[in-house]
Amino acid sequence: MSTKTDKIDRLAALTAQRETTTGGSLWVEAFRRLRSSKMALIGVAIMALFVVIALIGPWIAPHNPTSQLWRDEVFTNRGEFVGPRGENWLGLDHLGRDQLSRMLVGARQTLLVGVISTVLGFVVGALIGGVSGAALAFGGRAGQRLDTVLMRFIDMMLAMPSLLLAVSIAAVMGQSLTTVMIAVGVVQVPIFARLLRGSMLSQANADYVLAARALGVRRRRVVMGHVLPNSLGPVIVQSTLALATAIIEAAALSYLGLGNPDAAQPEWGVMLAQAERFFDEAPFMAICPALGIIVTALGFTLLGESMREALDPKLRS
Amino acid sequence: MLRLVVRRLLQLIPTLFGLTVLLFIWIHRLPGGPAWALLGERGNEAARRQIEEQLGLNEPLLVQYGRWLRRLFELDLGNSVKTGQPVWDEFTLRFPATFELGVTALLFAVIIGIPLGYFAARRRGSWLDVTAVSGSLLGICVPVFFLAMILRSIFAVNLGWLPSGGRLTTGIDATDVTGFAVLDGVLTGEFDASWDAIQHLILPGLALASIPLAVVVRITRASVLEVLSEDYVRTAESKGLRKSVVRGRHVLRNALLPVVTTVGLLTGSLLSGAVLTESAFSFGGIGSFIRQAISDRDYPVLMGFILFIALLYMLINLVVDLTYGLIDPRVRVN
Amino acid sequence: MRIARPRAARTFVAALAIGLVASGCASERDDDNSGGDSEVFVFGAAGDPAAIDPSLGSDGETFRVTRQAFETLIDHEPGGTELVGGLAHDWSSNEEGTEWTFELEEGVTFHDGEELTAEVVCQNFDRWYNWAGTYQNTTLSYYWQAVFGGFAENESEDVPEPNYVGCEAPDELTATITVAEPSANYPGGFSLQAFSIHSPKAIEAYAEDDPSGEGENITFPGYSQEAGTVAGTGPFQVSEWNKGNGEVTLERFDDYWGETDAGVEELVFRTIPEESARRQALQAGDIHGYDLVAPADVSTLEEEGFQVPIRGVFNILYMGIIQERQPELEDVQVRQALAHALDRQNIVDTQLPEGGVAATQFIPDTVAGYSEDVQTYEYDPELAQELLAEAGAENLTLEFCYPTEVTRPYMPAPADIYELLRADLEAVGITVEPKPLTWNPDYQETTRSGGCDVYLLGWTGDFNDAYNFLGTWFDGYTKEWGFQNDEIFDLLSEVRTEPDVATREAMYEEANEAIMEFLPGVPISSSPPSIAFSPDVNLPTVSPLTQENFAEVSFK
Amino acid sequence: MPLLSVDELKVTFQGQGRRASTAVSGVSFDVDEGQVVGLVGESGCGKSVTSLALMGLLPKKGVRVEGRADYRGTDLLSLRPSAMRDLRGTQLAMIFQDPLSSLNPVVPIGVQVTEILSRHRGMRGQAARDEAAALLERVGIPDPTRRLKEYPHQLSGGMRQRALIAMAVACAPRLLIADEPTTALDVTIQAQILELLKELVDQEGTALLMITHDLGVVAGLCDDVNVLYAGKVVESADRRNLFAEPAHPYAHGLLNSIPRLDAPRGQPLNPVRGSINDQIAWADGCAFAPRCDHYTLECLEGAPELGPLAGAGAPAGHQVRCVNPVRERLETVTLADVGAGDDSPAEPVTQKEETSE
Repeated sequence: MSTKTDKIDRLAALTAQRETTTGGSLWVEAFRRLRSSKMALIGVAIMALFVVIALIGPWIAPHNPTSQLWRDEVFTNRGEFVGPRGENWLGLDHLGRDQLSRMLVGARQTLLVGVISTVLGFVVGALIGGVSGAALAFGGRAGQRLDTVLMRFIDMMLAMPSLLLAVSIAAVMGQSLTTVMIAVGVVQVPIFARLLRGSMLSQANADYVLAARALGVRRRRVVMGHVLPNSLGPVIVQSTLALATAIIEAAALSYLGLGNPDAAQPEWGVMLAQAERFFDEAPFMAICPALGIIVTALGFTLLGESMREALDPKLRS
Repeated sequence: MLRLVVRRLLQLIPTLFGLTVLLFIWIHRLPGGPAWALLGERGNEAARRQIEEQLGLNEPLLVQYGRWLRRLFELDLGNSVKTGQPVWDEFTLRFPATFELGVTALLFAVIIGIPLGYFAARRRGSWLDVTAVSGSLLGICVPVFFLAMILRSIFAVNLGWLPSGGRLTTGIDATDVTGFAVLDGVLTGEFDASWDAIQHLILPGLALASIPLAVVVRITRASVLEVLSEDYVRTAESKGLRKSVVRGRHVLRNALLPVVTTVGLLTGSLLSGAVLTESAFSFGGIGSFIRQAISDRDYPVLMGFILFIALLYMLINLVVDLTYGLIDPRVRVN
Repeated sequence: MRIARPRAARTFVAALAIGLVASGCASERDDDNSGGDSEVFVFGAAGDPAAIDPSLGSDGETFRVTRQAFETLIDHEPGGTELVGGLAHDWSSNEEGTEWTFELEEGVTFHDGEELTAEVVCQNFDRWYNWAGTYQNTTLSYYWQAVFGGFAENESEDVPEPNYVGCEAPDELTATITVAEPSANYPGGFSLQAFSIHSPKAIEAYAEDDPSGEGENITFPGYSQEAGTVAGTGPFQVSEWNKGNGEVTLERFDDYWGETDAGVEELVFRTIPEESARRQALQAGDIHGYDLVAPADVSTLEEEGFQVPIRGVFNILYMGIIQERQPELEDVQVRQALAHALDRQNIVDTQLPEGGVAATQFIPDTVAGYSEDVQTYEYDPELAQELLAEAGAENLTLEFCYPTEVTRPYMPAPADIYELLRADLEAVGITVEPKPLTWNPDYQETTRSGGCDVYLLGWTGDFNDAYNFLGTWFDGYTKEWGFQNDEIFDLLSEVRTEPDVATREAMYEEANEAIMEFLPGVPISSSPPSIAFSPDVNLPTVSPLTQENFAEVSFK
Repeated sequence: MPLLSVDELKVTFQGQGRRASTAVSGVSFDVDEGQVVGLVGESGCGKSVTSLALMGLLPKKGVRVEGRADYRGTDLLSLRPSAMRDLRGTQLAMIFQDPLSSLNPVVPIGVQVTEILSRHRGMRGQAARDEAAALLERVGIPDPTRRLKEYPHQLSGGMRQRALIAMAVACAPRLLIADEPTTALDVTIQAQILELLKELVDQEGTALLMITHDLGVVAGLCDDVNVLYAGKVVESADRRNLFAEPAHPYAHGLLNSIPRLDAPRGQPLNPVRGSINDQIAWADGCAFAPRCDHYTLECLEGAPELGPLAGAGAPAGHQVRCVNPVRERLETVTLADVGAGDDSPAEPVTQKEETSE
């Protein structure tokens, strides 16, 4: 008797201690692969650094970024600039403001533009894409028509070069930070829309959906409960990449003179656009914001890329 | 096949039509009018009214659109407000530049991107992979205008290897036949001219290639990774075929299919990249011209050019779809 | 096709590859570009000309090109603003200043071989006077309308009444032009590029293609868009306009009537829109000179051995105030406070190119009529704060417009100048709301229609007459200033029709003093736009009116 | 000496970020010239991994292969990749499970056949094409010359598998490894394919390592059978003995689970309890213990050894890895019954078997 139970316990223990190597949801799997990817690590590191700076920047900034404290030391007309020095680690900008402080405070602005515009693009794009995807998959004839209309619209947006779109938006809405965000965000809309629609369609034909429908689950339930959540993966990945693009597009807009109107408020794009003129005389002035933008964008892109890869079931090693 | 092409072409029409409507409304929402753009400091109220009358901008939008459409059917896109020349002429004048630039950029992207992506995939996770991928991604992360300036100051100013901008060296005798500088040189036998044109293409080409390059690398890498895990590659290996055969015939051939489709989608980003690149290298193409037209409120040019671009974009993607059918036996069109 | 494509690609790739390599080795680019070669002088322009017929032009880029091929009856002294003989060695008017008589040079030949006679001069003026259709549009005939009013038959009520009456040719070389009423625009107006004298043959040719009747289009006539038809008397003749490459090519005119022929065989204006691109083109040796050098680059270029001659100043930058926007602004004390608050000298010292000066009034000191004893407003923040306090406008808020993506001859970097001014204003407790607008067209429109409290704008003179400055602003009510001041208005409308130059100058001084006392805006500075040339060229005389004559250029 | 003798083959996966997992933990078996050896087991027991390991087709990265696999005296596992390339296709060939995904979709069948000819037999152009056609003919593909130009998706499942086989036998290999060659096909086709395989190996005297979970196939084809469980051979015997007297509880269970035609109505099926997932590490004892009906404490005293089946009348060469093997003889499992197993070849094969006895 006792031996019997003993056996069972022993066995149970053994079976239990052996955890399953397979199993774990798609996301867990993805995360596991993400942890081990060099690219992802670099990306995360950069991103974290950037976010931290964006958050605490204003407090650790040594000087007031907007006041021209040393304006009588900088002579742009004679090409006399003040490079890095004890008092100003990154030197002064063309109006005698502390470059380091501007970088630190600028990070927040930059992040703000990136995030908000991406969110905008994400929401609107996902809305359009989701609706047309759902409509096409479950909406019957009417749905198909709706989808066609929406997609044609998206095609039009795609067919217009994004930068031109952004520029014209900026022109129509007049210059303001909001404009920049909207202009940059709108450009992302078609991408998100197409992506979500695509992955929804592929999900819609998945067996589990057919099963659910066969069981007579309501369409709304199917879409909301099954299709949508399962389709979001790639869209979420895209948003990391979009963030990078957003930051750069914003810079491009500033370069075209459509950036944040309050040029005194430091923002990396604007800073780069302004400093580019003085590249020969004072390279450091351009290089700081340029590096800021490039590294940050790279960080987001790397993370996005490795997430995309980690999530892609076909690429499991 | 032919029927399909026709059907696809017909499908474009409503899209384009819709585009014209939206575009027209949108463009005319741009504040201010061409008058100030034309007159600058020296403008005044009277002059503005006069110009707007002349251009018929004082009439209701619908009427204007109707007129525009009517003229479109007569294949007349109107004249540029700024240069006073027919929009069509302006387009044909500037399109070749952009085309050459775009093609160059694509070439760079493909020539550098595919091998890079391929090897990154084969050595997945290795430092080669990481550097190749992040290197190529770096491309998208550098603002084009900044990249352009760096390229100029390195290769044109400091090294003096390449021209700093423009399409042809001033004073070189190149006869204009088609407007495609490189081609003309070949046609007329003025090879030094094509040669010169090519030199002028390199820097802007590189600057413009930055984005497509990243995309190509990414796609190639991903799809090579995917193909490598396919059974038929294993089969090929099990046949003891030479590495070269396995990689060429079985891996690359399949892996490149998706790359083809993306090339089509790239045209969009190429054109919007051209906006910055062209003005950065004073490479008088349609990109910089449209950009200028927006700030000049040059309505006819905007309508005409953007319509052309849209059409171009759609056609290219159509062609890509069809060729895809040709190169992938599974998607034979019928 | 599946085969053809890659093969074509391959060849092209090969070409490119070789290109990279070869251009790598071939550093001979440098020497063949460092001038001396083939007598071609390339000048980097910021924009394409609108046309190669100066009569249709209104902007500097157009005139810079046409000035090399066309000449006017009266000209400006090299490097100065004084009027000197051009195609006419002498000119005079009756007391009323309504009849202007020009004594033409002898033996002047046009590019197409025609001879210059008084008849030809009249033909030119009659052509402009009889312009119809599209030509009557300001885009094509801005200067004619500005200087000589309307046309024989005005087709729109927006076109002013004609002031031009007629032109006779009493003899071969004497032309008399009659105008309805005298104007401060004469004789200065006759020096404008827009009134260059064209060859009679050309004029007939022009008549052939008339752009009017093109529906809703403003079209520049075909002849003005390609070389071949236009013919002037200048030292160069237009030989090609390659719009694709944005290049206008002029070649030396060997039968030039002047004593010296052009110094280079070929002169090319190449359009390079971007400032930094222009600079790098010069540094790379692709061009031999360009205009509107960014102040910051001047020293760099000089260090690298490039020549950066300094022009005289003939422009003014001011901060416009639109009084009717806020009651406070209508209070002169407040405006004075603004003037005292601005550290203009600092801008001149740190931002503007060498040769710039802080302005005391709305004309540069090089213009006749400049007054030494206008009321001046020193930089004095404390005083400014007091004034504001007295006026009870301590918490004044100003919407400050400034243009983006543009540099003007009088304003190298608007955004920077704005930043500095804004800092000054905020220093005296004024709240500033920035309102940047793209120069074309938003900024123009907004400022003209009174859309901002204060804004930056300026003016470059066409010819040496104060009216060309003051008149454009203060001869009556405009939205861009938004004030009524009959003293000033009357004074200026009076001076406009005063024939006698000496009297005019006196009146201008008076006007300037009145204006600066009333202080409708704050004059900030006059600064010369910098122009740069490569080390190996002999410079032309630089002109405050930016009217360089490239015939003087030659390679060392 | 055997053509191929696998000794303590051990394969461990060390995937990205995942903990190491042992797919094959010490498999040993022999294949003699011209012999047909079966490798049986449920999915996940490591049989496919074994075959890939032998062919050297496992990814280099993240995989550790230990042990020996002597093919005519050379150890395949320690062979240089290039040398392995030369062996593959000529000496060893393999047929895969899913014929569609195993053929390159964008390359015509013809090329996929000729490429192997040109690689190993130096044939070019027309000669190669003719040979290819002949091969297709041989594997029973009608109108081969036309087929050569076609793409995989244009062929039926059976055709594809035949094409794959054609490629495999193109250079008359000594050892042919077939990894579940019939599972992706429907029953009638399965039969034909097995038939074909059998013919080919008979004609050429090729040794065949048949990897399958389908006892029917084993019954129809194999001389020797190795039953795999959790990456170890748990029973190894000659076909008849195995079917007659499966000693290992697992093998016993498998055979027992096959529904019988002559079973009285309503008698419940008796499958093997649980799944491959509830097993314990061999180090701790018999991996099968958790699913075993009659295991004892000894089962948990480390991994049992693979030893000859003890006891009277135990046939030679019948080895089992079990502390207390099943001794009851399965009441006369006839091959016909086996043939009736759920997804097993249809009559012909088994009939043939019958008659051949």
